[in-house]
Amino acid sequence: MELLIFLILFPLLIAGLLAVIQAEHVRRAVVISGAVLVGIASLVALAFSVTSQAVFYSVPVNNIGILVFIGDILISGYIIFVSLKARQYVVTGITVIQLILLCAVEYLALTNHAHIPELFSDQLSGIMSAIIGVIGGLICVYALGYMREYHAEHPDRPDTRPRFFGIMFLFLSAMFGIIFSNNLLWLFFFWEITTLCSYLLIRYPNTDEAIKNAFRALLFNLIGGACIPIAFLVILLTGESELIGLHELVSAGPGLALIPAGLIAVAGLAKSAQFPFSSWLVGAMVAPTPVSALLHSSTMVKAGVYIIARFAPVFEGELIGILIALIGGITFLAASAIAISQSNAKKVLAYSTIANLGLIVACCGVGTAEGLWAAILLIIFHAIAKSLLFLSVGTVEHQIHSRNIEDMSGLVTKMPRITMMILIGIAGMFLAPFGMLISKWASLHAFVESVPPFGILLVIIIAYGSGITAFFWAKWMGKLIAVGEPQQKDESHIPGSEKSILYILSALTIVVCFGFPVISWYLIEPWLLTMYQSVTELISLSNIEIMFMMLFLVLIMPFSLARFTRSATRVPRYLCGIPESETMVFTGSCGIKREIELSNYYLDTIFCEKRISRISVGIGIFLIVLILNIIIVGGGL
Amino acid sequence: MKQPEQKIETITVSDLIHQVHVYHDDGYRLVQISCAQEGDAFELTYTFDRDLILSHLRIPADQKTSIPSISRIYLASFVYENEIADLFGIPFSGIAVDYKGTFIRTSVPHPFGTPQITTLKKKQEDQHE
Amino acid sequence: MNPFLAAALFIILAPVVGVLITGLDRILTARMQGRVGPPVLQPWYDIRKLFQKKQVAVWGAQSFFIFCYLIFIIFTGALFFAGGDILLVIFAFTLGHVFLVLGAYVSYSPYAHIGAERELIQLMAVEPMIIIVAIGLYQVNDSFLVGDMINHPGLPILLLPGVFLGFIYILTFKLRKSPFDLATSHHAHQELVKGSTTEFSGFTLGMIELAHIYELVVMLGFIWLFFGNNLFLSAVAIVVIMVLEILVDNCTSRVRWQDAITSAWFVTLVAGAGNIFALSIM
Amino acid sequence: MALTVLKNLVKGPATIRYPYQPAKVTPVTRGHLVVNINNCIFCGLCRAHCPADAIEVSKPDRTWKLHQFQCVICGCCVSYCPKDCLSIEQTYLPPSPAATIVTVTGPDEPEKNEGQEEGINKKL
Amino acid sequence: MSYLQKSPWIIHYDASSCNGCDIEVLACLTPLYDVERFGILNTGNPKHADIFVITGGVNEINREVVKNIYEQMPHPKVVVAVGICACSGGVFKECYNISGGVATVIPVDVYVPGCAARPESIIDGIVQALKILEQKRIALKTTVEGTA
Amino acid sequence: MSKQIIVPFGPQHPVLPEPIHLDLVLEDERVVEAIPSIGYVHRGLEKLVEKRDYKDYVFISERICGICSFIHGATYCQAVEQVMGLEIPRRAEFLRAIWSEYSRMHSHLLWLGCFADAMGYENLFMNCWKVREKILDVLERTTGGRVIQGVNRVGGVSRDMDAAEFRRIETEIPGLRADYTELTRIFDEDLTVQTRTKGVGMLSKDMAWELGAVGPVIRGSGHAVDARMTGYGAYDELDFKPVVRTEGDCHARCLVRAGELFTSLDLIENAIDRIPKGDILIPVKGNPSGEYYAQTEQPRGEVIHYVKANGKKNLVRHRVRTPTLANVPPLVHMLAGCELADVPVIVLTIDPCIGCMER
Ligand code: NFV
Ligand code: SF4
Ligand code: SF4
Ligand code: SF4
Repeated sequence: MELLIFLILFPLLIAGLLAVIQAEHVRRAVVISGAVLVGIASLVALAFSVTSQAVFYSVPVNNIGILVFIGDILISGYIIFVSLKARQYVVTGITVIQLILLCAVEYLALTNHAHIPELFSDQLSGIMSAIIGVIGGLICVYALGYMREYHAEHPDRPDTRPRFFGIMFLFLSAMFGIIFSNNLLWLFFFWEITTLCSYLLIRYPNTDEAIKNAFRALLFNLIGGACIPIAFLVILLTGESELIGLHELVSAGPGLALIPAGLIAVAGLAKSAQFPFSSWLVGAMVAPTPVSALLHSSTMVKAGVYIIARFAPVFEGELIGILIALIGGITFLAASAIAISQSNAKKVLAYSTIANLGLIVACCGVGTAEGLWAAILLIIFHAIAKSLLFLSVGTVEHQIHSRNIEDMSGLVTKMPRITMMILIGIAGMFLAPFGMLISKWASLHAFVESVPPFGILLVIIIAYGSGITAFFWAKWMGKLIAVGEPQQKDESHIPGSEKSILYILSALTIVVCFGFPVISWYLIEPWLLTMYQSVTELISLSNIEIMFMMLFLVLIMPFSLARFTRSATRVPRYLCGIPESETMVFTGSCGIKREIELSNYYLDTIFCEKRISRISVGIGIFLIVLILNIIIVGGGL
Repeated sequence: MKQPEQKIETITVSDLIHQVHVYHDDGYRLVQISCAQEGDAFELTYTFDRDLILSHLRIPADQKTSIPSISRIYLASFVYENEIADLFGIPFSGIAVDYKGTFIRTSVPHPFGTPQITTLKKKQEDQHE
Repeated sequence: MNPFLAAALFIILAPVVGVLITGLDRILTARMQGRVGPPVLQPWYDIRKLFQKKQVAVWGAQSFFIFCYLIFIIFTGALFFAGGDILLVIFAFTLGHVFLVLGAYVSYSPYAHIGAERELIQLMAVEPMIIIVAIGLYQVNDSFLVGDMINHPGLPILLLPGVFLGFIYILTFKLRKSPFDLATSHHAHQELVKGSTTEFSGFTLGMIELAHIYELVVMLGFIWLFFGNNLFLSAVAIVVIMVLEILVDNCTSRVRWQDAITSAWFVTLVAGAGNIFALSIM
Repeated sequence: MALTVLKNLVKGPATIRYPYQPAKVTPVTRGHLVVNINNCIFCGLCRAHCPADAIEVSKPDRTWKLHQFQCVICGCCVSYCPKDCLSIEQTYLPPSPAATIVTVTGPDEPEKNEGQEEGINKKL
Repeated sequence: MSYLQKSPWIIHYDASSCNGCDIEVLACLTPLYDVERFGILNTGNPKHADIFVITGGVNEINREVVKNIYEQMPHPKVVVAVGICACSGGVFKECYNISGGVATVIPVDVYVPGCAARPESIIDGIVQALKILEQKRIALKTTVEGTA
Repeated sequence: MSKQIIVPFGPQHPVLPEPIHLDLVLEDERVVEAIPSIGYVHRGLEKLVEKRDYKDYVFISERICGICSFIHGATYCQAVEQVMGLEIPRRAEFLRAIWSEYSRMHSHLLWLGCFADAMGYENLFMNCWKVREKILDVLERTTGGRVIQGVNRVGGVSRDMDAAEFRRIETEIPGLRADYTELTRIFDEDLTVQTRTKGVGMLSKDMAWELGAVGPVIRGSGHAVDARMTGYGAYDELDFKPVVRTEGDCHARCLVRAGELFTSLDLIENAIDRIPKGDILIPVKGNPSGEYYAQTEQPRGEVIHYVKANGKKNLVRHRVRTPTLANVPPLVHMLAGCELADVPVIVLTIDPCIGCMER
């Protein structure tokens, strides 16, 4: 399967190219053509995965394992270097530990050499690759226009765009690496690259805050990452060296795989920003918006849930799985609750990402076929809708010069198209016929039947969480469409590339909503069938019909809008009888002219960010320690 | 039933703040400030109460010199002072909550401060359209 | 019954039933206050009158969202009575409500805005319990289909007493009755004037009233599910609970939203969640 | 509270079903002002003391005019009338789409008093 | 029979009255008079109301308020002026701040006399207003059809 | 970016029976700033003294407010009588006291109802107003007017009550007392009422004094300030004890008013027992000259009628300092930091009567 190699190496090539190209229009051409090629290739990979069973592929290069090892050392070396320079000694320490562990692993692996195919691809890889390729590519293209404006707005920050785009593509390359790796050592290598890339991207603005947050991201991901070499040690020490292959490990069943899987899942938890690790993702918001979009929708965090999803069958019915699911559940609830108290659009998106990942982790943690089905759908829907939201918020940010939701009031008159797309994105995140809700429906179905009392616990968590999510999304929607005074329509400043990317993503959101049964039939269910021997009917035809009915209703409704806007006579809004002296202004007490200002509720007395995160970090640490304990005890036994 | 005579102590404007302080420190409650017009002159009366006995302080006033507000001593005085400022046109200085003439908005400025009621009444011509 | 027939019957009959129930509700309320009260068909007159008024609005889009609200509430009800998946019913219900809230937001008017926020708080307060009702019913019936639930031979309420209690608790929110009529109420005397419906008038307001009536029928339909196929008992329960709600409406003042949401969540947790948790262990 | 509510329910409504049942009136209720024009000497005292300026009296025309929608039925004029020809009746004036003014023309010679009903001119 | 007449919703505003008439308007809602018998509801919101029950003589700053409320009411609508103050200004007619009757600001359809107007009169007034409401509706319909 | 909501509250607001305006600045629903603005009922009637005969002016002073109209009339008369040095018949003073107490009860019941309504307790509103109708019946029966009584005259009152009437009143009192007990119980014990009123709108004892609160507001904060204790009119012969509570929150103020309903009944019984026989009105000759501050207790607290005359039939100045005006500063103080839902409760808790306040 040379396609896999292509997908890994081609972005690398582009990355190298971009790093040296200085001229803007050349960069533009390279980025666009690179993104298009990567996108097409990833779709081809998807198409292949539909028809075929899992394919395995050994790289026909000798001693490539050593190369990977050297790569690991280089990465660690770089991290040690920067962390020492920035006096982040904790980071240094963990990297050193990791390095030592890795050397031990390498020593064992060399002495106990097993030949396994390094790369493989199945339906899940296909889906993931399509997400990375298409959405990642779109984000890269979007970044072209965005970064230009970004530097125009921040002349004080160093313009290192060549490096920026280089890292973006490097990131994509590493992501492809993760999803196509069968050899876990390879996977770890790519894993570390993504950690490093995210660090570099987050510190891009080069402000103090950015650097601080970048190191936080590095630290948390390294802590998680350190679990992976331990897992390798466990695998190798038990003596089954071919289990270092992902596919082999998973099919070995819970007996052998549970402990390594648990350890790797902890790394996944860190990467997917679950409590107690979540704060890095929120901190990552300092980076330019395309970076956030990339980290949040298709890469980085998705690597975390991808790896947990991979091991999901191992977790079915196991205590570790349940604990992981609980971490996910708690994260879902707490992050949603915190999102209520945020007015910064990107922070809301960040917390909602964390929350959704929590849901995915919870689905994976219970490990049933149904749960996994829901998880994969969630991954798909989330990637598309979130990237749409991030990118459109980025666009809005450049037009209104604020990320604050309060400032987006009445956006619908100023930028109707962009607002429409944000609305589609938001609807995609929580409203009924759209993506996430289908998945929520599925996850409820999944939880209610799994591992008796705990499944219900998760159901209860979702029950509360879904109310909370509705609150913060709906209030945002409300803000967008609340029109105080119609503003001049003005969308002309938006770069065409940005606009077209947004169109594509909104179209994708809707297409995927319509197309999810197809995805389910042709991709997810076959994959599940290989993982679980029998798979019951996951969603009945009648329910799909109902969802389609709703979708149609929602989509045709706007056509009646014109009728309503025509038929009514305008009257001033009700201000207790006080006339508006001009639109939105009334004369209040003391003769002061007051402008009507209506902000949303943030309920921060109840949903206080600090308190909730403190509590849930506490619970998270407790659960993680519990998991590690079980692993140690289990390993010792 | 005949009630006892009410004594009113007349003081100068400059004594006002001091005297009010004395009342305040003696634990009096501010009951009201009233204003009345005598020819061209105005008089302000501050009424205090302790143990159900009213005491009155009176100062002369006119529409030009501003009277120091006692709202730093008795916050509640701001309502009376604003009212008098609006109805009589007597300026006050340093009102804690100054409405600047919007406390009671009237159709004629300072209706009580003008000798004659100016009835700005239009005849009820076009009642119904 | 044929699901399409059932849905059609719902669409036609629900207003009739709903109007009668609200009419009786208003009379009973009046009697509890020592008044005579309006004629039974008063809600019907009100709606018809609203449809006769001239249309005014701050922005025309308001009515559009309310139209969506009405459509989705009807859709919800139709889905419910056609025996569909109860989770989908709930989600459609939520969708409908979000449209109502959006409609209230559009006008950018202070009272409507606060009403909308309160409406969302209410949504947040009741959502957990409603989902738990669905889960509880699933545990008993082993199916998410309303169609299966109404054929349950036993009395699910016996297994779901806590869920039932919790549901009745949040029913007060849903029926917009005191003490939880936070966002809008049938009486004008509240701090939000008319809350989320402040900026609606005429036809639009008529649609809201109609939607409320549909909603009432759906909510009462939920009570039915607790009694399986025992039609008689469920009818009795619906009457009893309605009277109870009216009594509570008349015996309480409106509470603050903080109290409303915390109490709703607490009841949900203790009665609802506790109940289904216990069931899952059993 | 529940008790009170139920008591109300049992006791039945306290409502006077007004248009179908007669309104409450007491013998001293102040409803509206009437004049016995036969005794009136058009002295104008009632006009002078009316706080609402509702009365107009013209001695030369021998008219006594009452702006019915301006009279606050205080009874002040009644106590001033030297001839006791004013009195207050218990019934209320009906609402009307326009303000009414009652003009009563006194008889040149003592004569039958019917002016009241006929004298109602609709203003506007 | 029009449904308008069966479900008149009122809005009440106190435009500088002495309260005497206001409390009588409120008293109409209470058990003893209970105007809900006629389907009358006090909406408190001009956008929902059909009948504007206004008391008091409308002072300077209330003029704008009254106009604003009247404007926000959807057609067809009627105005009922309750109390002598609202009819003509009554005892306050000569006050500098009173414009003298509601009719100086918005067109009035029914005057209810009395100081304070008794609840019974108010009920009578509203019942009279209903007829006018119905006429207005018909007039409105014909003009709309005429223009269409 | 501030997360503020700016809401105009009033003048036309269904929870306010009368027009007053507040600029509310909210964060979520917490009030961070509340500035009142008044003037929506300002008619300028004090200016009418310059046009009307001081005797006819009684009818205008009654119409300062339709709720506390009787006491306004009585206080005005009292002020003029003091200026003129008139000794009015004792029976008239007793009658004034009886009617004053009736009008107090009617005002308090009205308030209790509106207060219940502000909390969204419709049924209680209805119940209070149902009881209130009984008081109005008595007032109408004895004076001829439900809300504007019109019996005060300079020099006495214009209507008497006969023994039969007194007996009738006495037989009605136990029924009223039972009604009051029932209402008081609800206001005192109902759980939802408690959550809405307890601890809401705190006004400490010192603050109440400092801000010049009067009436139930100050009595709810622990000061026994009640003009009836000065023994004006017939009150020196009646056994009057003020109702005082110390909590200083809305609940306390509510219970003070509820308690005063009973006091009023006691006073009425008292007065009926002790009323002397005699005239009710003395003829008044001449014009007043001088000035006087008449202080009486209105339902909402102490009212001051200031009368200044210079021997003409028109007075020079009449000024009314109404309790509501005095209670505005405490109101502003209480509103700071409350919840939006509490705004109506707190605003009503001072029993604002804008008609009085602005005249
Ligand atoms: N009580 C009383 Fe008044 C007086 N004086 C007060 O503010 O009600 Ni209208
Ligand atoms: S009753 Fe009063 S208002 Fe009417 S005419 Fe006589 S004095 Fe004037
Ligand atoms: S006071 Fe009597 S007699 Fe004189 S004009 Fe008036 S009604 Fe006639
Ligand atoms: S008509 Fe009389 S009772 Fe009514 S508001 Fe005017 S003065 Fe008051």
